[in-house]
Amino acid sequence: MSVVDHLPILIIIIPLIAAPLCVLFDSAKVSWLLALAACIFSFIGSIKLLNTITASGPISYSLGGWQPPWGIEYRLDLLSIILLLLLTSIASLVVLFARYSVEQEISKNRIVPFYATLLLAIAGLSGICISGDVFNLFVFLEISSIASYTLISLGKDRRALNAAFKYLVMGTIGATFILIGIGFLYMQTGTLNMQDLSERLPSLYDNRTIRAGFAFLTVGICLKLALFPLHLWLPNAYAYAPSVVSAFLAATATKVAVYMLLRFLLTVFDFNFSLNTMPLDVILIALGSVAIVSSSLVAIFQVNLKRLLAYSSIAQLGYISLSIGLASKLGIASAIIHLFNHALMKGALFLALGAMIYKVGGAELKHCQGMLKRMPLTSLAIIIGGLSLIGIPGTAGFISKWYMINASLEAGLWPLALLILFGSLLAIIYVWKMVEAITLQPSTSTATAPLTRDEAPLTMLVPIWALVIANIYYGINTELTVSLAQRAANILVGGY
Amino acid sequence: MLFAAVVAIIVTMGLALIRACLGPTAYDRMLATNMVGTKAVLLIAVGGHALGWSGYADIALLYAMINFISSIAVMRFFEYQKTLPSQEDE
Amino acid sequence: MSNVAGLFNYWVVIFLMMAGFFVVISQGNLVKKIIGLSLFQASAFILYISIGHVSGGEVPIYVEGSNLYSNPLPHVLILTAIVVSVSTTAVGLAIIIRIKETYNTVEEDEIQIIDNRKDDEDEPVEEEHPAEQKEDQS
Amino acid sequence: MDTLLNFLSASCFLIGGFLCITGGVGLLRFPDFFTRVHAAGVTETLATPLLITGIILNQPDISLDSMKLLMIMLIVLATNPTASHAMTKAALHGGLVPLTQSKDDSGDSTEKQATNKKPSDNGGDISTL
Amino acid sequence: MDIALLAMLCVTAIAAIRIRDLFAVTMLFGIYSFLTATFFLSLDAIDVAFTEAAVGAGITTVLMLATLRLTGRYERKPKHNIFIPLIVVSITGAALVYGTLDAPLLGDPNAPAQQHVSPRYIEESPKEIGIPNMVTSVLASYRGYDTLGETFVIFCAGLAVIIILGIQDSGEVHPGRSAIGDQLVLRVVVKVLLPFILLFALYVQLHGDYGAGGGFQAGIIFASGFILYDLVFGEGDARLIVPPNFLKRLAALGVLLYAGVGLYSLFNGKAFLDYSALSDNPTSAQHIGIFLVELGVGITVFSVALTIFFAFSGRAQITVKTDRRPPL
Repeated sequence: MSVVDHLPILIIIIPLIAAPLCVLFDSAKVSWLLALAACIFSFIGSIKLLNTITASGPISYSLGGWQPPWGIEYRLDLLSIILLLLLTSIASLVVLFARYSVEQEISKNRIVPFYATLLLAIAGLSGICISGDVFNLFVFLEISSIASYTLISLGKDRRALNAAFKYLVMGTIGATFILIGIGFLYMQTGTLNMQDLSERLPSLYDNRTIRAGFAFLTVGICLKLALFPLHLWLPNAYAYAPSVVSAFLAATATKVAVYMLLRFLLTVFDFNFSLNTMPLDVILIALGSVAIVSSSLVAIFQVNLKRLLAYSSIAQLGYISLSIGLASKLGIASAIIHLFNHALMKGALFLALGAMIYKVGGAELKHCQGMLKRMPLTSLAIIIGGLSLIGIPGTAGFISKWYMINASLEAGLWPLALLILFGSLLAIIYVWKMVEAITLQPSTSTATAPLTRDEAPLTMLVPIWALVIANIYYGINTELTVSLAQRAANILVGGY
Repeated sequence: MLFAAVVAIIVTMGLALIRACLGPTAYDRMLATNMVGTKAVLLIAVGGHALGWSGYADIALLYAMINFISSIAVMRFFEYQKTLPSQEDE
Repeated sequence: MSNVAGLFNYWVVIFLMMAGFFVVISQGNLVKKIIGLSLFQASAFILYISIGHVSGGEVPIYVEGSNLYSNPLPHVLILTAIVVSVSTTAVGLAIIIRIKETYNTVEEDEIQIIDNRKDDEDEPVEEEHPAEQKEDQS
Repeated sequence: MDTLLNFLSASCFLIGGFLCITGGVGLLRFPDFFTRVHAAGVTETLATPLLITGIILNQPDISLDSMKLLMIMLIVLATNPTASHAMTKAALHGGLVPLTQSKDDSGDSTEKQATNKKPSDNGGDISTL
Repeated sequence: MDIALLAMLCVTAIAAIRIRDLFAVTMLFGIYSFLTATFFLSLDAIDVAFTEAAVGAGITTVLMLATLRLTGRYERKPKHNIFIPLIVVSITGAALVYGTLDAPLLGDPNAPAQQHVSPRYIEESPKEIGIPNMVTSVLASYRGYDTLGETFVIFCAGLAVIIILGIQDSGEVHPGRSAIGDQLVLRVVVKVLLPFILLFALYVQLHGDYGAGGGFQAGIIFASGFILYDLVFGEGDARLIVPPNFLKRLAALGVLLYAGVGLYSLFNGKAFLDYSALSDNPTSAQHIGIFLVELGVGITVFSVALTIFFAFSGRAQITVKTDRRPPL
């Protein structure tokens, strides 16, 4: 076996091992370099794996040399690798960005553990995407969750602590629900391997234990996903966390939860059972619609830009769950496309806000005044990211909205298409608030902003603009995302 | 006879548990908690012997130690609570 | 009848789980919430162990001549889950200590009030958790 | 020999179990903390060795388990009185008054103590807030 | 016996809901853990019972008490309406009961859970792995990767507590402020007892292949020995013996040892954590692998548990001081 054969485990284990190494070396600079190196390694590994998978189908890797279902299996299919690419690319950019931002926002003796924890969060999230064993998924879910609670609690504002605690309680309830669900599945099948489960479950779909297990898994994942009534932990968590952390978590954590939902609904259970037999499709559509409207409305009244974006995230998750609820191949494909694109835009926007906080000292509307003159590149990034969030043609956001509307029309549900348009309308309002503050409002308060140009350092601008350009690129060249997503959806709906 | 001993221990545990729930002072609860712990040790020793579990002695040994440690911890942290305000009053 | 006897155990465990869950979502004190969370998880563990129990089976340690053992797999899973649970508890308690230091209270309502007050000063139009506010009014 | 051992272990179990129950009843029924310590501590210290000796005698031969049981006995014998002692001292320190020293000899003095104690604790709690 | 235990568990849980004195609730939680552990024992889960007793009644209770010392003992009466939680809980409980209606009965040897995967563990592991304790075999070999994840969870918790609370580097000696520190009897007993506890921890670490125990439990017991010392002899003393900074590195080393075993087999052309790379003889390779892995777990757990305890107790001192400052 060559190194390439071991790539599935290496892309997880390298960031994991880098974390204790950071602690051993105990130097901020070395930690940063280690983290960056580990993330870039994983990114390159993911690209390589993507090539293998598109060429020769899913990869299976047996850990410890034990054949599944006795041992733990790593299984990579198209959906996993899309998520992994997204995760590792954003992680690399975020770590690159982190250097100065962290120095400013986090006290000196906490920087090393900060990088170690960030690495653990990255590895935990990637481990979820790649695992083919439900219990192993739970373990990695907990690694990433504990790391995220910690990272959020590092925020300067004391509300970060409260937010982290709320997240911890909700997250742990969610995890315990998932644990109970896994227990129910195990009770009736005797296995924990996903593929094995998907073979054994169809004959048990009438079993009440399996149905209860399904319900618990779904509710538990929806808690992590921040689906509408269970979203209360999210806004404060994203708003008060350090900017690096908000950017990373907003772009990845909920996406991984969506991945888990898709994985359980479509791989472990199957399409027909999850979305036709069980009434989940209606629930997802209803909750998604409520989430879009209510969160967008709340977002309009936010003054803190990070909170605004956090509420917008809940709305976007509403879009995603709505498209899953459409229960069609196109719907699931559009959910995957939006998942990808939304990560790009939210990553760009949160990072740009991070640069703003670094230079101006806050992310509220009043801080925006005179931004265009002061930090033109960052401001431009925020504007383009905002446009993408609305779904203007030429940006990535347009593509996903387009496919979503198509999917809802295909399902014959034209009110949903109107709802998506209405959501975009609301998005225009809240994005306009940001854009107006940045471009039009002159710097009235004399104290905050001197009118000289004061742009963020290069290591911040590069990640921001990389994501912004990705936003535009995937808005024009749709081939990669759309074809991958459609293939992934085909595989998911058609079975493993 | 073994059976009688097991029943006696369980009954005692129940009585101690009631005391732990009723209180009234924190010290009563500490005492009752300690007693429940000790009785759990005995229950495992006697019950394990009666039912032929393997390796019960290890567990009972661990319980005995942990019980002691948690009793000490309870007292230790309770003490702080009590003495602080009174010192401030002085 | 045998049905009830065989499922009784599960039901008691469910009751225990729900007792813990109730503590988590109904109590305002953060420490008590964490205690409830631990109770909830500990009870979920009993559910798992019950799944793996085989009546008349031995402890899963190989002994010459015996061939009926309880299922070792749930035990392994729960060992892992216990560790995860204690880690979460430790992190939660650590955050509580910091909350106590910065807010000087560990009651959820009071923290909410302090937060809202600060929001009112900074941000006049704040919709902090509409659902919870409704709950407070009722 | 065997019957003798059996008889011995059975009597150990019986006496030990009886002592256990008396301890439990005492813990529940005695009027105040110090008398309860008495009930719990004294009976426990005798019941534990009896029960464990019973087990050791009941075993077919002396094995590693017997040694472990002996260890348990020693540890319980060492820790239990220590814990009771420490608890009593802590209670005395903490302002709990033994029943014999309080003038009020009626049974409900404990309740009074409890109610007397609570406000002060509460007060201390609030003042730190 | 099971029914009695379950009844006591229920009583404890109800009492824990009703009592407002958090100190009492914590003690009840300790009792609850003991009872759960005993119940695990009666369900044949000896390893789990071991861990639950050490973790639930030991470490968790100590941490909760350390927190309570800072946050105050009584909880306010909640103003919330309890109906909404009650409804949520009832729905969840009903869903769970619904789920159990089709469940196999307790102890049924033909239940699906007993059929598919685990027979192999039961029948083959004594031959394949060569150690009698099947739980250890599954934990460290078949599902060794889960255990690696678990070790990282612990490591992460250690980091989290360091980040959130911070630990004092220098051992600030603070001789017994509490009455406990002055009690001679206690000191003597603890001094005598301590070597036995540490010895027992080592026994548990090494004996995990044959009986209950293993790295995790041993680490906890070893740490609780130090915690006991720290509790009785005042804070700071134990910290002089094992400085927190050293502990941090030790935790990292433990994790690296575990992952290193995996990487070693990887570089020898086997799958990650495939112990057969360690020796030519398959069973002795498993032995070596499991020993190293358990050692890694033990080291990490010991250092993290102690770090967390130090962080909590160290925090206590700081706040005690700052709290006392204003009146002066």
